[in-house]
Amino acid sequence: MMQLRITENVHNWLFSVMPEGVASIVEMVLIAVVYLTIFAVAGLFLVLLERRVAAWFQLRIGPNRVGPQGLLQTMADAIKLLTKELTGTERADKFLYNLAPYFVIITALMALAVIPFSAEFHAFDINIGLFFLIAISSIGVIGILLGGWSSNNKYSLIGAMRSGVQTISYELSVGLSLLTMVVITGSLQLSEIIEIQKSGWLILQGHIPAVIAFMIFMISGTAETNRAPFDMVEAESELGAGFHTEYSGMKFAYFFLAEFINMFIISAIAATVFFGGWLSPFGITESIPELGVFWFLLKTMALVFLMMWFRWTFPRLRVDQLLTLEWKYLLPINLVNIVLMALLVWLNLTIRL
Amino acid sequence: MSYFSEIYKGIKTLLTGMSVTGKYFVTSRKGAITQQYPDNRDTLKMFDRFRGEVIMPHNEENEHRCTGCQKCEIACPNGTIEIIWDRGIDEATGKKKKKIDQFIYHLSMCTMCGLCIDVCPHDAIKWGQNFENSVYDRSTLTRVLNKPGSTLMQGVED
Amino acid sequence: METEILYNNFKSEEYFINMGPQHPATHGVLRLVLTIDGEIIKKVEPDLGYIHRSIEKMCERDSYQQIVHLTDRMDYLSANINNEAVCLAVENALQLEIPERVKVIRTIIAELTRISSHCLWWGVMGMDVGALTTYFYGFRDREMINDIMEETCGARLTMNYNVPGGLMLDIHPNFVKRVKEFVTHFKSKLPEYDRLLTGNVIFQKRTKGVGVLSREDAISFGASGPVGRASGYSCDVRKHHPYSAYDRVTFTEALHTEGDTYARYLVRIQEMWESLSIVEQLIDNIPEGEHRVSTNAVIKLPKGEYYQKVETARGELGVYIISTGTKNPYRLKFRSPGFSNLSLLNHIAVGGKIGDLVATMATLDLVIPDIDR
Amino acid sequence: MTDDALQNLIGGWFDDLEFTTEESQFLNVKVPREHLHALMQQLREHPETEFDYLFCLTGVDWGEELGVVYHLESTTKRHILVVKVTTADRENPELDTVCDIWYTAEFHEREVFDFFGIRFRNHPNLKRLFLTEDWEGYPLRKDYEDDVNMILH
Repeated sequence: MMQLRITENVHNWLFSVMPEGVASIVEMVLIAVVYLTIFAVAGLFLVLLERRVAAWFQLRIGPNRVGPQGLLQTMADAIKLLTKELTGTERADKFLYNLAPYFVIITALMALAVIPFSAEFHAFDINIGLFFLIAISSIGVIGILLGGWSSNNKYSLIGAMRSGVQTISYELSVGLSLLTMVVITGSLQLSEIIEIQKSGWLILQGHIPAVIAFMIFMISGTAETNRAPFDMVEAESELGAGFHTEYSGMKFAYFFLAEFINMFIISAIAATVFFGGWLSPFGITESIPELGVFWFLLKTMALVFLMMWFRWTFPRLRVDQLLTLEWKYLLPINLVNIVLMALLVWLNLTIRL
Repeated sequence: MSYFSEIYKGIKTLLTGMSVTGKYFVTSRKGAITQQYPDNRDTLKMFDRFRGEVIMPHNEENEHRCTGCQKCEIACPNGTIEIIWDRGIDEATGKKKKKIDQFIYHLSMCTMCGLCIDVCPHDAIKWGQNFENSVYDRSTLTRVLNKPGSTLMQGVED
Repeated sequence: METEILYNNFKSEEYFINMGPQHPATHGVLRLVLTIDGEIIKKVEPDLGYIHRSIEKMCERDSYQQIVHLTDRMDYLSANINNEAVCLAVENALQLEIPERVKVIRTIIAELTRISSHCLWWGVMGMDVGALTTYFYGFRDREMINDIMEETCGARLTMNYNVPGGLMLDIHPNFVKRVKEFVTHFKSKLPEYDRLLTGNVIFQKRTKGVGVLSREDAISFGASGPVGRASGYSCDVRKHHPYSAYDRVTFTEALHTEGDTYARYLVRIQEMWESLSIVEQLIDNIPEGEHRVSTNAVIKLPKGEYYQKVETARGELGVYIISTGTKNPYRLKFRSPGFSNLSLLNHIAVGGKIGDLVATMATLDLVIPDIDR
Repeated sequence: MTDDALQNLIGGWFDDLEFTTEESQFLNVKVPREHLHALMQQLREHPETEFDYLFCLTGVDWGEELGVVYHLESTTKRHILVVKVTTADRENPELDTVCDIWYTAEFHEREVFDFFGIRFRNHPNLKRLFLTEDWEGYPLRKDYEDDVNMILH
């Protein structure tokens, strides 16, 4: 009830001291500030986590110098990047070149808005939540395309083109695998999807097709975020740094942070749609709703870890194999899977507790 | 059918790979290969034969074993060693005798090939295990190995 | 028909791209000028010389003892084998009788060097195809060999341990113990390499059928070492022209016939097993004796021409000395394996994608100082 | 094939070949440069010789003359032959290329051109390999002088 009280109290207090219009604006600004903070903190934390996890996979220690246990390492990196000179190529398209990082970061922020952290901690609960997420996540690629094209570097251009190909293909799988789950829920609204899962997480309710959908979602989600083994866009051993070769300083950091936030978002969607979001397992902490954030983050982080595990184990695919995987394997399986799920729902074979 | 068996096999190999990294993820804190270098200075001991730099050992009486025969200077492929020598008068016999004035060692040119030490007939020079040779000024890498005022150890040449 | 029209309408343009001299996949200062159509490689033209030090010219002014240390700096990953090549050439020219102990130790150290070079290659190979973790696993095992080398030879990479006439120092008392430790350690880790990378479906897709080199082309291009053997061309110098102690050990020459990137990968993995078995055969039977026969302080080779080939980790290294009877060679030529292996890159990379080129280059296992000399 | 058999066989192909095994562990044959390409072609294709592996191609400055030394091996018959060719023209030395016979010669001949200035006729891509295009002189020649970069004992 504590959480509820904080948001509601703030809301009530704001509306009591100011006229309605002003209060709404102030509230929006407050929410924006809160989300920006989440963005920054989550981004920095995820970078640190990635480096730590990578180190442990690789028999290393990882960052351990700045701050206790190296916790401030990414903060120090961010400060370093802030103070670095912003360089660029001479004949770059300056306007698009400067615009590109913001494209990437704004889409990441927008997607963050509809993620339900807990029952109350949910900034923007629209009824087309899932659809919104799918739509937004495909805008991010425009930033990458712009950045790659406008920096007037052949490596960047190749990276950007690869990114375009990749995102257009994997968009389908992301959408279809989520659609498979929508067949069960019958709703696109994220809060409602979670509500339905009170009678069992969707991955249990939909059992076989849901597991397949989850696997496809994780694969294509990894591809959507351009992470290894699908990091065709950066492919450091092939393209140097890919689309952000010519970016430096904070502009580079935007791309970098956005990648990690996107990873967080993909994991958060998976946690929400397949693993019941902020719901506790078997309802063990149903009486304490403020633990919702904890459960949500726990599930998300577990999935983030899975994505990191992929990254630090697998070799990279080649660009044509990437497309083969999508069009020859994921897409047909996905289509069959939707039919299977529809049959399941029609014949009432879903498992409900 | 081969389509599905291919998928199955593919996923299996991926999981095998993940089990390898997963095992190390769990156990790596014990088996980390990282050496935290400046912190482990106290425990870090180089092997006796480690080629860090060429040194010339002196005993307590400030005596070294170098007769100034210049074999090392000839053996060196890079001109790392320069010996400035002199003729002094041996006090015992009263004869003129070669002695070194300065044994100059350019560490910056040294490739650590070991030919000078290999060729030295009196073991006057040896390998030092110090490897922390970074300096701010390049000229400090040129060293005079014989200490000021040092003399030849008795009985080396015989 | 339809696609043809489509293709002709969208006439694509070829463009140049500079891979290197600073590029993560060229492992050093190799510059490749690529002509690319989209992602498809039309031409690869290597531009060399970024670290050419003219070692051959330097050899003409150095004495034979001094030449040895220069060879460390050619193929630095098999430095000891390079040293051995020069020493063998000089010893054969002088007709020196080399003690058995020296031969055995040289063989053990050469095989350890080969394993360490292949370990590094394996890590880098994984990294080039995108699996970053392999690098550290490869380096962990290589580190043990480096420690052995450091203890016995005094240096980790550029050892200069061989001298004409034998070895600079006798092996360290700990040598045998440490090598045995390493052999048991590495035997448990090598299957892990297979589980992590070799079997991986993505890795196989990336490497099978990529960069195919036929046997005839391999010979014509002078390919040697694992590159030649992966094409089914039996070119192991250790088998055909045995030197040191190779005539008394049993090992099989790793041969594959596919000639693609995956075959080259498998050959190197198999070679690590073979090297381990050679080390195991010899480590318990190091004969007692001198570690060095004395030579003149100034070595003068009799007038004539001497050629010595050895098998380094990358292939056949040839040392061709023309002597006029003075204390310096009149002309000294190193036939380096990397140089010939690089020359076939254009032949096998054309038609592939950029990713294929990187994978192919990784299995050619180029060491740029070896090419540039 | 033994060295003697090789000598008998090859000696019959051209008149003016000089054979020697002195001062070398292999059979050496010195060929006039006008016969170089024909001899090499024959060595590669003749079923008795089958020298399909050119394992070393060395440029040598013999003082008066510039020359190239070819080390040939047969991967089927495992015999080795060293072919030597020289040219007295130091100003504008020219030899025939063998890179149509062995692919590997392409790079090796570029290296020889780079360091000795020997031009190979019919070479498809004869340009500097290691040195820059505007480098003056040929560094591995014995008469090469470079006051700045050369250190001589």
